[in-house]
Amino acid sequence: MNTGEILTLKDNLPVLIVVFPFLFAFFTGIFGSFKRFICFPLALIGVICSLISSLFGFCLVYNQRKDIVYTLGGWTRDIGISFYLNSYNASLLFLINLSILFVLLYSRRVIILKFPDRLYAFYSLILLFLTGILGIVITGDAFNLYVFLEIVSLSSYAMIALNGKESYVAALRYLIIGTVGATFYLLGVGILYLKTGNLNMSEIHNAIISQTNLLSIKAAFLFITIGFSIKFAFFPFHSWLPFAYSKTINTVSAVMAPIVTKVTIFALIKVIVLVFGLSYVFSFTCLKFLFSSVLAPIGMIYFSLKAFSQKNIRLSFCYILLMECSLMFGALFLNNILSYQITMYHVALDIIMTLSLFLFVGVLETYFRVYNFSDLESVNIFKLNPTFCILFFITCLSVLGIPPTGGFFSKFYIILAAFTAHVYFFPVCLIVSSFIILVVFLRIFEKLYFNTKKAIEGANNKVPVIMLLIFFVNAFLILGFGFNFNLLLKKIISLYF
Amino acid sequence: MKIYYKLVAILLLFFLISLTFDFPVTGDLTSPANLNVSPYYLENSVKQTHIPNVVTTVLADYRGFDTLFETSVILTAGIALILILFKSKRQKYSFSNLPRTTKGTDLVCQNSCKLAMPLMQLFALYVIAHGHYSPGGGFQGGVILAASFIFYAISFGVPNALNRFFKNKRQMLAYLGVLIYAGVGALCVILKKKFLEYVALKDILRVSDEMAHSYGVLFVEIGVALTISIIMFACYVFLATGNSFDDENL
Amino acid sequence: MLEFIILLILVIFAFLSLNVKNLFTASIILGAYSFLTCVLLSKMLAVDVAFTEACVGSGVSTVLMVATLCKVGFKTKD
Amino acid sequence: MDIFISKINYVLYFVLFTLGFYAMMAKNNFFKKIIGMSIFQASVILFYVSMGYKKGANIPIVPESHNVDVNLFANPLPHVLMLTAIVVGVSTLAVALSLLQKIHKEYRTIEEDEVLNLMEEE
Repeated sequence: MNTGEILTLKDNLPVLIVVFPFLFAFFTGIFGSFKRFICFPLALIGVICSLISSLFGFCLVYNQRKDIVYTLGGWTRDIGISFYLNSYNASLLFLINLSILFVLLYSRRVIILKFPDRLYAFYSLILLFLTGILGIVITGDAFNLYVFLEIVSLSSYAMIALNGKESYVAALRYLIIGTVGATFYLLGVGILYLKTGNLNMSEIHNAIISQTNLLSIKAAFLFITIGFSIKFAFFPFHSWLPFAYSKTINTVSAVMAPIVTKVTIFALIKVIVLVFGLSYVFSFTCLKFLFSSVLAPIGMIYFSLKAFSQKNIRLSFCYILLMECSLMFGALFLNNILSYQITMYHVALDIIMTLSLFLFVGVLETYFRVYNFSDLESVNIFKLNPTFCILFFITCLSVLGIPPTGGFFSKFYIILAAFTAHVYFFPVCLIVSSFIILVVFLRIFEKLYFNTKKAIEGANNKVPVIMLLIFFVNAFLILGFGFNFNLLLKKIISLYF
Repeated sequence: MKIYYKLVAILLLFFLISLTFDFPVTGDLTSPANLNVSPYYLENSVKQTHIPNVVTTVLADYRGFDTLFETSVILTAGIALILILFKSKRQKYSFSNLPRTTKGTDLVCQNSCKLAMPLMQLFALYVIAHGHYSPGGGFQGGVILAASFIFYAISFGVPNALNRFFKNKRQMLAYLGVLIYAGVGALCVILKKKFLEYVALKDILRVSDEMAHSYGVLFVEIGVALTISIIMFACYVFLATGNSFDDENL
Repeated sequence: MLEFIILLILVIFAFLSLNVKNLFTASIILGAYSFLTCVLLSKMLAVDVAFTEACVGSGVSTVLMVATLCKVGFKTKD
Repeated sequence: MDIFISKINYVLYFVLFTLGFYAMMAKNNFFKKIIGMSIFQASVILFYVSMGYKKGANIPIVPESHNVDVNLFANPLPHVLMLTAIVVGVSTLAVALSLLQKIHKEYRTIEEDEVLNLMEEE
């Protein structure tokens, strides 16, 4: 049966990362309904505990140089459910916790004003959402990934439907399309279980090696890829994302935009690497042609043109997010090891970039009442808080891919990987869409920095210090990603293969 | 527009049918699904946990983490309903001054409810308790318990039902159910074992290893039944009345 | 042989439930669809799943659907 | 041809799967989409449970005996997975129905094209 040895808290680390926000979701739910002011501190403690344990997990794995396989309930890997923690997983967990912490800090005043009576429900929903996201990143079991996927999508349907009339329609459309995606993934796992008999990802891999040329294994891979591409809004199935993220309150879009799409792409990478194995996926040349040299380039051009033609700032940032998704998905199917490593690097970097983009929109909407590009002229933001605008400038550099920031390295190496894979339409579209995004940012910079209006020394024209701190940490991380790119690539990501 | 969907649906159907040639025939004993992991469950479940019903063992013990998060999916649905169908305090009518029993509105329904409800609740408790020996367990028992509350709400009106069942402590109990489940798991971590490893309860309950597993599964089933019954009843109340009764929050 | 007949009736119920014009009839046919699923599941030795499908599938979800239909109305265009 | 006959139940599960998928995508009424969603999920439940069936076996309740003949009891694992899928289906249904009620309260209709036209007017 299971070993009887005594486990210290250090050995139980992977499960603590997931259980801390889970338990604090109940504490906010129970105590929050009596005392309103206690909701925010409890939620904050839950996220900080998870942050610390994920940092501690990263140091543990990084020093020991080997991955942790944590089996729940003390059963062996193929009988029970197991968690799989390696250095890249832990860094992704740390970044997700950090971004949820920043959004909680940003949204404290906004949420209390907007939901005075149902504050406890909102915070316990955000913590359940965080638990689902952490579970998707860390779990090593195929069906357990589906359960976590359902928790994430159910809480995101509820969070989207908070902003009045149009958000209900957006949430219902997202629910219908999200259920289709999740059930396709369920069908793929069912076919894999039918052919192999076990549910653990690496156990399925050992069973699949002998029968890879079967049509049903290819079909399972196709269903899982289609299911995930529906969930993270790849080009043909993207209609719900801009509709959903622009209709909600800016806190919810700041919570979901940086995390849901990136984690779904990471789940696809994990399934490809752990379940099917890279050599098997590389044999699919037709997918390489379909995804990375037809759908992804068209998607990038289409999304950047849509981003350019929007009046609302948040809607154009949604389209920039969609362009990043099609960039990552296209780079994923270039079928060489370098493109996988760069996509994983870009997934981690993109969490911070999208977070600071949507926090910038949130700050504009709450503190300056600026919703469209044309409103930017009415308020002179740069005069009163120059540091805030400079920190945002660094994020824009990274989105465009200007050298010092991390964005440059990921785009440069993706183009390199595309050339080695003899795909030429994809890098050309990448460069063209980057220039179109440059024009979008120039419109913002022109109104943000070279504004001649007189600044009114009002109380609400100053961005609070906490936001400056958040943007400072974001900029620091983006530059950090840029400067020690080789360290990240060699030490953290390469451990995965 | 519909033509594209018809085309995609037919294409998907043909692709799926072409898949069935690889699948083993339903019911043959040598299919991979019946040879790999499930024999371990069938052989060792009774030896390790003293629970004849293997489905309950796999549900709450071998893959217990799945069920923990599946119960929190139900809890998320409950919280989602609170957030979506929200009405501010002044839009709600307070139901404390409503007449206690709506006399004579639907005689048949009320009398049959008076007869059926105690039996339904007794059966629900039986199903929860006997999850180890007969098919049933936390989910089915919880839903039957919620069905008896809904039956009462249909026949006697929602305000009476709200007044009668856990007046404003409902949302606390819903969280409490899943907290029992996660608490048992966390207790095993505190007792220096892995998460949800029920062997750790051995020295608290002072029972043998196998019985510790059996009691752990029983606690977990009670937690699941509590949450599911409260949330299913709350779903009905929310959807039927649109959250227009001044009750605490669930 | 019995399974095959029940499956055919299941497909007919699904097709009927989607194309009938009155939403109330559609949700009742969906309740019958869940009940037949429960019968099929119990024939395939999945007694726990059949129990849950009977309680949750044809029981609670039909009640929830009819509860919303009372507020939303029974008419539908397509 | 007899291979096809022996696997007819998979074919019918996939017919239900496609029927639900088509209804969710193409039906104009939101309630019909929700009905299509529950048909869609019920077909996946049937597909999973058909994997665990053993001919001539019994329900997976094992008596207290030392050596247990595996072929006498059905495979319990798909049953556990499908308990989760059923409960997930119901919770998605409850959230979808609550959204449907709110849409009806705001726009007085649950037809998708009418709702989208009303949204464009604002």
